[in-house]
Order: sequence, then C-alpha cells, then structure tokens
Amino acid sequence: MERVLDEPVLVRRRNAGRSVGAAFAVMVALLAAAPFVVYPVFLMKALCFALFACAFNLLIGYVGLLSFGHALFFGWASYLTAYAAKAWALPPELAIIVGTATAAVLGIVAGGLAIRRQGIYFAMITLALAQMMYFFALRAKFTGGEDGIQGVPRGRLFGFFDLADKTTMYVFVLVVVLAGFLLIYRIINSPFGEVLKAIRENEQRTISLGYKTERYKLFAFVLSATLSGLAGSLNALVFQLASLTDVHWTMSGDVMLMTLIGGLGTVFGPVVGAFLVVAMQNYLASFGQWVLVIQGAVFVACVLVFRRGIVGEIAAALRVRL
Amino acid sequence: MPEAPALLAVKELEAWYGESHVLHGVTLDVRTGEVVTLLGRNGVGKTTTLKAVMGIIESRTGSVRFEGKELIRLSSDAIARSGIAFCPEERGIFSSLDVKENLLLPRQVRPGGLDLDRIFALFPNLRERLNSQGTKLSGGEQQMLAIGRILRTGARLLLLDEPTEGLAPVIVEQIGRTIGALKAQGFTILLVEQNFQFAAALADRYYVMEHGRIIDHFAAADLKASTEKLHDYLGV
Amino acid sequence: MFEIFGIPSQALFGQLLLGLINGSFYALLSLGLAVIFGMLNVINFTHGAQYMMGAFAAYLLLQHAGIGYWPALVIAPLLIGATGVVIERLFLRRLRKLDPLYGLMLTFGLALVIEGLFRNVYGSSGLPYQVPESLEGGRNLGFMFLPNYRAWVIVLSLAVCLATWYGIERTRLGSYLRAATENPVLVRAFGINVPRMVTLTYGFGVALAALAGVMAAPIYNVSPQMGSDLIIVVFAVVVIGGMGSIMGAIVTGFALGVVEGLTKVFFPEASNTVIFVIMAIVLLVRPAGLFGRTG
Amino acid sequence: MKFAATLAFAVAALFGTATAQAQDNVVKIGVLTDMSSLYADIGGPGSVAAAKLAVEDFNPAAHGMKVEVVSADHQNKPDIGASIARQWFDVDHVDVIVDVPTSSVALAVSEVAREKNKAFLVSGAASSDLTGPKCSPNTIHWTYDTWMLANGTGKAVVKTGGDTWFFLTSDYAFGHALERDTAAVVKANGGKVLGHALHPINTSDFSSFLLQAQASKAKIIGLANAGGDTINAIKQGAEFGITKGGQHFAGLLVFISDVNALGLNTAQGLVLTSTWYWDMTDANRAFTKRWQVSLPGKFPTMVQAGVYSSVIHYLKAVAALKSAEDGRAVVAKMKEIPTDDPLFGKGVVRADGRKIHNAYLFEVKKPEESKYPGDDFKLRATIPADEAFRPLKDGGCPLVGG
Repeated sequence: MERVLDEPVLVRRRNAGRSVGAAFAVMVALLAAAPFVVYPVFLMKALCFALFACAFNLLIGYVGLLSFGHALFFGWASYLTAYAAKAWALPPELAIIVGTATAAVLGIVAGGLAIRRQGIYFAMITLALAQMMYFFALRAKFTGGEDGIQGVPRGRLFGFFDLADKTTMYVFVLVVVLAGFLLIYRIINSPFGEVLKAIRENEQRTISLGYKTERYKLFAFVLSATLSGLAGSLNALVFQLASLTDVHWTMSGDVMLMTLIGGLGTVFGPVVGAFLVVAMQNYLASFGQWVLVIQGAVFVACVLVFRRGIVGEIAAALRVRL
Repeated sequence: MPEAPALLAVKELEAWYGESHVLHGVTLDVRTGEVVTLLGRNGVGKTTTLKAVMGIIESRTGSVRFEGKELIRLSSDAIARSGIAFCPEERGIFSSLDVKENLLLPRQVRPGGLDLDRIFALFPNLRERLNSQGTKLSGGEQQMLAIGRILRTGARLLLLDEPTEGLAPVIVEQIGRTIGALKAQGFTILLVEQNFQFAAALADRYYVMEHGRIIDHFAAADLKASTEKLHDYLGV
Repeated sequence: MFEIFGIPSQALFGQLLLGLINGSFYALLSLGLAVIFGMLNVINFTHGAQYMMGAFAAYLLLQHAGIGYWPALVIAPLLIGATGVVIERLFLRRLRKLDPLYGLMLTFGLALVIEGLFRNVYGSSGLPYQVPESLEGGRNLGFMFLPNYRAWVIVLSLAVCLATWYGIERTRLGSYLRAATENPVLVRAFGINVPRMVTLTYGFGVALAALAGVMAAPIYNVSPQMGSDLIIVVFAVVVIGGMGSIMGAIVTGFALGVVEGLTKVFFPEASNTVIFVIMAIVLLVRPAGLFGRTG
Repeated sequence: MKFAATLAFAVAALFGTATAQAQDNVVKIGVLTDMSSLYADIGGPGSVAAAKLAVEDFNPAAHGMKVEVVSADHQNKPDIGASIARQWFDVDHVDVIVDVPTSSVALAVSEVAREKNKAFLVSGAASSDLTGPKCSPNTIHWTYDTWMLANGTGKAVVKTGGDTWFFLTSDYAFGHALERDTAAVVKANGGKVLGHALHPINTSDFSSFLLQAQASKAKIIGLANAGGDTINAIKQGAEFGITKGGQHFAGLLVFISDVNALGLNTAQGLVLTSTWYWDMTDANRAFTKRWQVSLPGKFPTMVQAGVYSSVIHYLKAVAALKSAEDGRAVVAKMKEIPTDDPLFGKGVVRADGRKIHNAYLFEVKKPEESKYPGDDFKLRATIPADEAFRPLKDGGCPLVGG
C-alpha cells in the first residue's frame, strides 16, 4: 500500500534554480515591504505559520508521510519557549532554543513510534500521540491549563535588540523564518532529499537499493518536528502567549490545509497557503461559525479538484518549479 | 470448423496501463466449442489481452464482441454477467473465504452451470477440503478450485490464464484432462499458456503474440509445420 | 464489602460496568470504521460527525415529526446512511485511484463542514433528548444503580456488533464483502457489482455510526461537537486493535472501554490518556496492532 | 512573474484596507465573545444584541456622539482573543471591549487593554482574579464572579440544610477556584466537604464521577464547572437516580440557557445564584421583549444583561469626558459616577473595578409550576449588594491602597 501521494508536477530541472531564485527574491521583497502596508502582528503570525507549513511539507510533500499530529511539536515548543522566557527569564534566543530542542526530542519519540507504520496508520498514530500530549498539556501545572502561559516577555535578543519594538521583532521573525525556509530548500535539494523523494515514489525500491529508509524517514520526521518547533517558539514570542490552541488537533488540521491549498511538495506553496489561511481566519472571524464551514469546504475542494494547490497549479501552467 | 460464427471476436484491441501502451491492436476470434491458445514470451501482452477482454483493464479501445454483442464499453462485472468467466494467473483464491465460499463466490450468470456435485466429480479433492481456508490448499488444489468455481456460473466462454504455472507434472496432467473434459462438455476456452507441450495437446488453434500484437496464427493441424517458427517466437 | 488496592469492590464493579458502556460506543464506532476501511481503504474521519448527525436526526425527528426513540433507532441510521451513500458517490468515489491519504483529508474537511453547519444552526450548548419512557429508571445491582437505559445500550450494541460480525463472517453477502476487501478487481470480474457494494458498505458503516449517535442521544446531550473528540479516541482504539478483523474491532472497543473505566478508579488523572499510552505500547510490541495482519 | 503578481495582488486585496481607516470621533465598541462554542448561548450573538440595544437606549445623537458596535468570536481561546483585541486596538480603532466569556481569554484581553490603554468591561468571565491580584486600571468586572457565586450558592445551600458537600470540579483554574471558594464558604457556615472528583473540561460522560459522588453520601453535589459540563452532569445525575436518592445538585454557575438545555424536568429543584433574571421586573421583561427580536425564542442571560448595563454606563462616562481615547480615564470616570440603568438599577463600580449590585438565589421551577416559556426560576433569597461580592480589602488588588 505504498502509493505515492500524487503524480508529481513534471518539471524541467534546468529551469528550477532560476524560477525558484526569482520567486524567492520577489517573496523577500514583498515581505520586506509588507509591514508598511499590512498590520505587522498579522504578518508575523503568517510568517510563523509559513515556517510551520514548510516544515510540515517537508514530510508530506517530500517523503509522502501525512502527519496529523504536528501541533504536538508546534505547541510544545511554544509552551517551553514561553515558560523559559517567563519563569526562567531566559533571553529570547535561549528560550527559542529550549522550545526547539523540546520539539526535536518529541520528534524523536513520536517519530520512532509512528514510522513503524505507513500511510493512514501513520496519520492516525501521529494524531493520537498528539492528542495524548494535548491532554498532558491540559493537565500539567506549568502550562497553565486553559489559561495558557500569558504575558511572556519578548526580552532582548543577544542582550541588545529590544524585541518589544515592533520593527525589531518583525525583522527578527523574518530573518529566522527565511533561514528556516532556505534550510528546508537546501535539504530537499541535497542527496538526502533525493533519497526522501525516492522513498515517496517507491519505498520498496529504495530499500532494495540498499537505503535504510526507516532512518531516512525518522531523520526527516525529526527535522520537520524541529522546524515546526522553531515556528511554535517564534509564535509564542510574537503573541507573548502559549496556549492549548497550539497543541490542539485543529492546529494540525490548519497546517495541513495551508500546505494543501498552497501545494503539496512545492517550495513556495506552504508559504502562500499559510498567508491565505491566516488571512481567512483573521478576516472571516466576523462570520463566526462559518469559518469552520469555509475551511472544511476549501479542504474538500482542494482534495477533489485542486490537488496541486495554488502554487502547484501555477508552476504546472508555467512549466517551472516553484 | 472455420465456417462456425465467432463466439468472441476481438478487433484492434488497444490497452494502456496508466501511461504505458501495452496492447497495440490485437485481433483474434474464438468460435463456439473451440480451445484457442495464446502463445508468447513473458510480457508480450497475453495476460493483458485476457484482462482487456474481461474489462479488468479499463483504459482500452477497439472492439470486443461476444455473441455479437459489443462489450468494449461495459464494466467487468457486466462483461462477466454477459457470460464470460475468467480464471486469473495468480488463481485469486481468497484467504478470508473458506473453500466452499470461494466456490460459491462467482455469480451465476446463466442457467446450466455445473452444480457442486459435478464440480466435485471433476475435482474430487475439493470435496474433502470444503471447510478449509482457501489459501491453505496446495497449489494444485487451488488451481482446481479456481477453475471449479467459474464452472458454476453458467458462462460458456472461459478465459484461463496459465492454469499450469508452478504446478507439479502430475497436477498439470490432471488439469489437462479436465480442460479436455470441459471441451467435451461444450465449453469454449481461451487459454494463455507458456507450457507449449500442455497447450499442444488441447488447442484447436493458436495465436502468437509479441510486443502487444498478434504476430502469427495457425491451426492445430499446422502445428508440425510451424514448430520451427514457434521455437523462434518462444525462444525455446 | 471487600477492597482491592484500597478501592472498595463496589466502586470497582461499578466502574467496570460503566467502562463496558463506554466500550459499547467505542466498539460500534470502530466497527463502522473497520467495515469502511476494509472496502474503501479510507479512514473515515467524518465518522464522528456522522455519529453526531445520528444523534441530531433522533432529536429532529422528535422535534419536527413527533417520531420517538424507537422508530428513530431505525430511521436515523437509514437517513444518515443515505447521506453516506451520497458522500461516497459524490466525493469518495472520485478519489479511489489516489493515495488513501486524500480520502482522510477529504473526510476531515467534510467533518469540519458538517460540524460547522450544525454549530451554526443549533449552537453548542447541547440539546436535551429524553430517555424513552419504557427504559426510564434503573435497578439496584447492589454495587451500583444501573439505569435501565445504560443496560440497554450494552445489550443493543453487543447485539448489533455480533450481528454485523455474523453478517460479514458467516453469510453469502459477507463472503462477497470479504472477497472484495481482498481483491475487488477479481470479485468484479466474477460478475459482482463492486462499486455498488462499496457505496452500500460506506452507507452501512455510516449507519452504524449514526446508530451509535441515536443511542448516545439520551445519555449525553445532543451537541455538534460530540463526535469530534470521540473520534480521535476511536482512532487510537482502531490502531490498537489493528484493521485485521471485524471481531478485533469489537473486542478492542469493549476491552478499552473497560480498561479506561478501571483507570478512572485507580489513576483518574490518566483516564484521558490511558488509551493513547496503550496505543504507544502496542505499537512498540506489535506494530500491526493486536488483531492486525502484517504485510 | 505570475506567481509574484498573484501574491502581491492577494496581499494588497486582503490587507490593504486594514490600515486605510482614518481616526475619527466614532466611539467603537467591540463585543468580543464566544459566537460558536460552549458559551455562545451565554454571551455570543445575544451579547451583541444587548450591546446594540444599549447604544440605542443611550441615544448617542442626543449627546453629539457616534457609536458603532463591532463583534468577533474568540472561540474561548486566549490566543485568539488577545490577537483580536490587539488588532482591534491597533488597527480598527476600537475603544472598548465588552463581554468576553471564559476567564482565560478575559485575563489575556485585560493585559492587552492595559498595554494599549483602552477600556475593558468584562461581563461573561467569572474569575475573581480580574478584580483581585490581576486587577487593572483599564478593566471593570461587571456581572458576576467566582467569589460571588461561591458565596451566594454555598451559603444559601448550607443554611437550608445542605451541610455535607461533594464537588464535581472542572479540572482547571476556574473550577479549582470555584471549588476552593465554595468549600471555604461551606466550612465557614458549619458545613463539611466530604470529597471531590476532578473531571476534564468538556467531559461527555460523568457517570463514573457521579458514582463517586453517590458513594460519598453527601447531601449536596456541588458542580464547580460550567456550560456543557454542568448540563451533562445534571442530566446524567438524574439518570443515575442521584436526586431520587435524596442527594441534590448545587450548580455553582448555571445560566438560564443551561436550564433550557436541560429542560425543567431534569433541572427542577436546582439552586443557583444569578445577578439578573429576565422575569423579575417590568423593565427586564421589556428589555427581553426587544432583545428577542434578534434572538427569537431565547431568553437573555445575566451576562447579556450585564453587557447592556456596562455599555450604557461606559457611554455615559465617555459623554462626560467627551473622549474615549484614554481608556484609563474613562474607567476612572466610570468608577466616579454611580451606575443607574433599567436592568441592574443603581449601583457603583469599586476601586478594584468590581461592579456592585444585588445577587439572587433562585431555584429552578418544577415543570408544572412553569406557566409560560422562560418561566424557569423562583426567587429564594436576595443577597444584598454589600454582601454579594468579595470585600474590597480581601481581593489583593494592587490598585487598592494599603
């Protein structure tokens, strides 16, 4: 039952570098100019989710593993960062490292369990593990239960940059997210990434070529978890808050939706998807109950008629890789 | 019996597995009461031809007429119900079904199928194993089960895909006798076979396939004359 | 009364029985999931929403048509099962040739839509549904007061589970189902209309969920989110049981209900998580689940 | 490049409008509430309707003011609530946020309001911390709080003979606080607490907790929970013969919407504390009638009435100051002038931000006693305003000198 998630977008590799480079330049330019037009807190939120979705995409888009429990890493990293910054008064860079490291450790444990099964089972197991840790977060003292950890200080980055300043914080988030983005891009184009894609196409064949695919999968899982954790840590500092929302399964659903809308297995898709979904949640909030319905309908539409996602469709139309 | 009307007439049959084009215009016919054998090396499209006739491969074009009725647009269950039975190469015995359930599985499509007693008369082993799990049977018994169950359906045209593959010579012989008996009972059979010796004893006519096409065709009477050619085709 | 580990046996038996009641719901739901998974190779994330729809159907039948519990027990599953048939025809059928993960995502999206719509119309504080008169009251078992309705839930769910098991494992129609689970292509070539069977199977699995919903309506309030939390626990039950057998789904469902009940006595803090912990342990020891088939 | 163009277009279209609004003299009231989930019937659209009625009754034109009401759904999540609040204050020029059921969200919003110096009028949330250790010069807690609930119901129940208690407690801060406060009241009045069972929030099956409560033989089962949890506990209690066995529930936080969800048959006899009931005065009934235009068939809760009352008082203070810009100043003004509105009558706002008014002990009627829809409660006792709420000195609010 080791089927490929979808027929990959056929591309001409020689165009790849150029189109990705151009699109990246445009993206950076837009993001640099955006805070003059758009509410910066919104932008920072979308950026955090963009990184989260990219990390998620690393797993589903390039290894073909659908994790339904990525909120686990995002949320727990966010808790630990918030706790480290508030209770231990760690500077932001250390608090982020604490959160991200937590996600990495959780990734090793959850990944070790989950990659024993494939396909749908993998999805269900990751979901169940995340839900277990959700209940744990609900019960644990340090998370503040329903209240979450509120009033997290942003602190001074390297003891020097005051992150309470909007612009400084924005630049900081932008730099970290772009670094994460480039790291992921680097990974998927490395020999390691090629093996991952081979696993996605046909795991049995990859095994027969002598690769220990389990290890590759686990490593990809941990990487994805760690970067999700980085996103969660940033998010906690942006909102100065870590809460149950971040570990709830709907968060895993959201990130799945972002990636699906943008385009599974595309470089820029998750970023576009994250901005769209965050915007949708923000600007449709006044529709109240309908947000859920709309999100669900978008999900269904994507699966039925729009499987390549926005960026995937554009890339296919332009015959480039994005 | 060249004047008899074709029970099954396949014309310009093309078929695809996903992107790859595997049949390039197969044309053959089978007349009522005949045993016709498709010969050819591995991977030339013999099994595919059966599956395309049966509608198991859905992306196909051309014409498949059975008793004069066009089947190319029908789904495989409808094709089965129009009176063709298929016995797959891998035998297709269901492990979650016992022997009896396996036997009773295919739908009766016409009156006049063999009842269980007559099937047991052909394959006495099956009677004792009736309550065993289907896949617990030996390879030979499984093959008998696979053939036995399609005899119940009342279909008069049987598509048999390599019924002797991987079986001991004694069993192969028994299967051979059975096919002979079926022919005597008036069944029409389209057989895919690698075992030329086996086929030679049974078939009325032969088609030879290569690269998804029929490249030659001769009657049993011409077999001797064609031996040389055949060795070439089959690489024996 | 004697005590076990400091817990009065009274409480212990009481909780065991309650666990069995919860297990009834787990069993019915995981059975439905298993039946659907077998034929469609889809994990039906909408299952929780369909369970909720079953409860709502019972509620609405009573409110708008004056149809009570007993007819609703039949009508609601039929209605919701019919919506399942529509979903299969309109959506799932189009995904059959794709990776099963798409089925999971699609049904997840549908679950959001359905839950959102019900929240929109009926709010979320829950709507009351009375226990049918003939099952009101209860009996004192000595160690606990067992409401008649809860006893009925155990009996009915056990009966439905066993009937389903019998239907699938012991009847002609069931042999079609089992065969089609193994090799749908060949079954189709045997003249059986497999696509229709797939549709009906999905409808049947959905109807099981809806039946559980009707049964749940008098116990819990009828509310739009009643299914979404339950479904994840049922997923864990399914992972523990493995998708190998129908009996496996039933036994695991009841057993985990009981285990959860015991946890509530001995270690209440872990009662939410115990099923997930068991899942982790089972995965380590038997990755295919307790009743699952490897390979 | 098409991709870039699309992205640029999307960004511009979606967010470009956000900052375009200019500052003006409109007073903007943001009703931040639960529109879709557990507490949507307690606050939700009903709170929005109440706020709009308040604006109508205040008649802004007569004061030369323009008032706008906006609303949003915080989904009971502190993160969502805080980010909406921030965006409202930063971008949308909202001057005051009202309602906010769910304590965790209210605490988060209170932080944001303080940071941005805007006003925050809590009606829906319960935590008495809002006027205790976490009080803020920008926040007023209007309708009720955990201390008042504990005090009202706890004392009344013990005095009427319910002197042994077992708590079913929602396992998070709000539930713990409610249990703690109520237990203290019970003990202070000579009652005994026999035990408690903690249940996770949003529990669908209470049977095992009820079994423990039953085994404790306590006369009163105190429900230190809210919303759906309270409803389920009571409903299942009836099923397990709790009330027939002589035990009684004391719902510590029960709203009329909960009673309607339960049905009188199940809820009858339940004792609860509330600061407002729609059928108490002609003014309340008149308000209810107008309110029902937006929400036919429903009855306003005390939270929704509190939204009305708090908005009226807020607008009075703004009118007196002629500006809503400085939230701290408006709140100070609100504390300075006495309150007076049709629903809560005359009252005051204390230095710690606590609004003071009467509280009432109600009992849910039997089905045969109820003569018309919504005729759910009978009054058992009135708790005068000066006893209903925690004394100023006990709260530990840093705003209170000494």
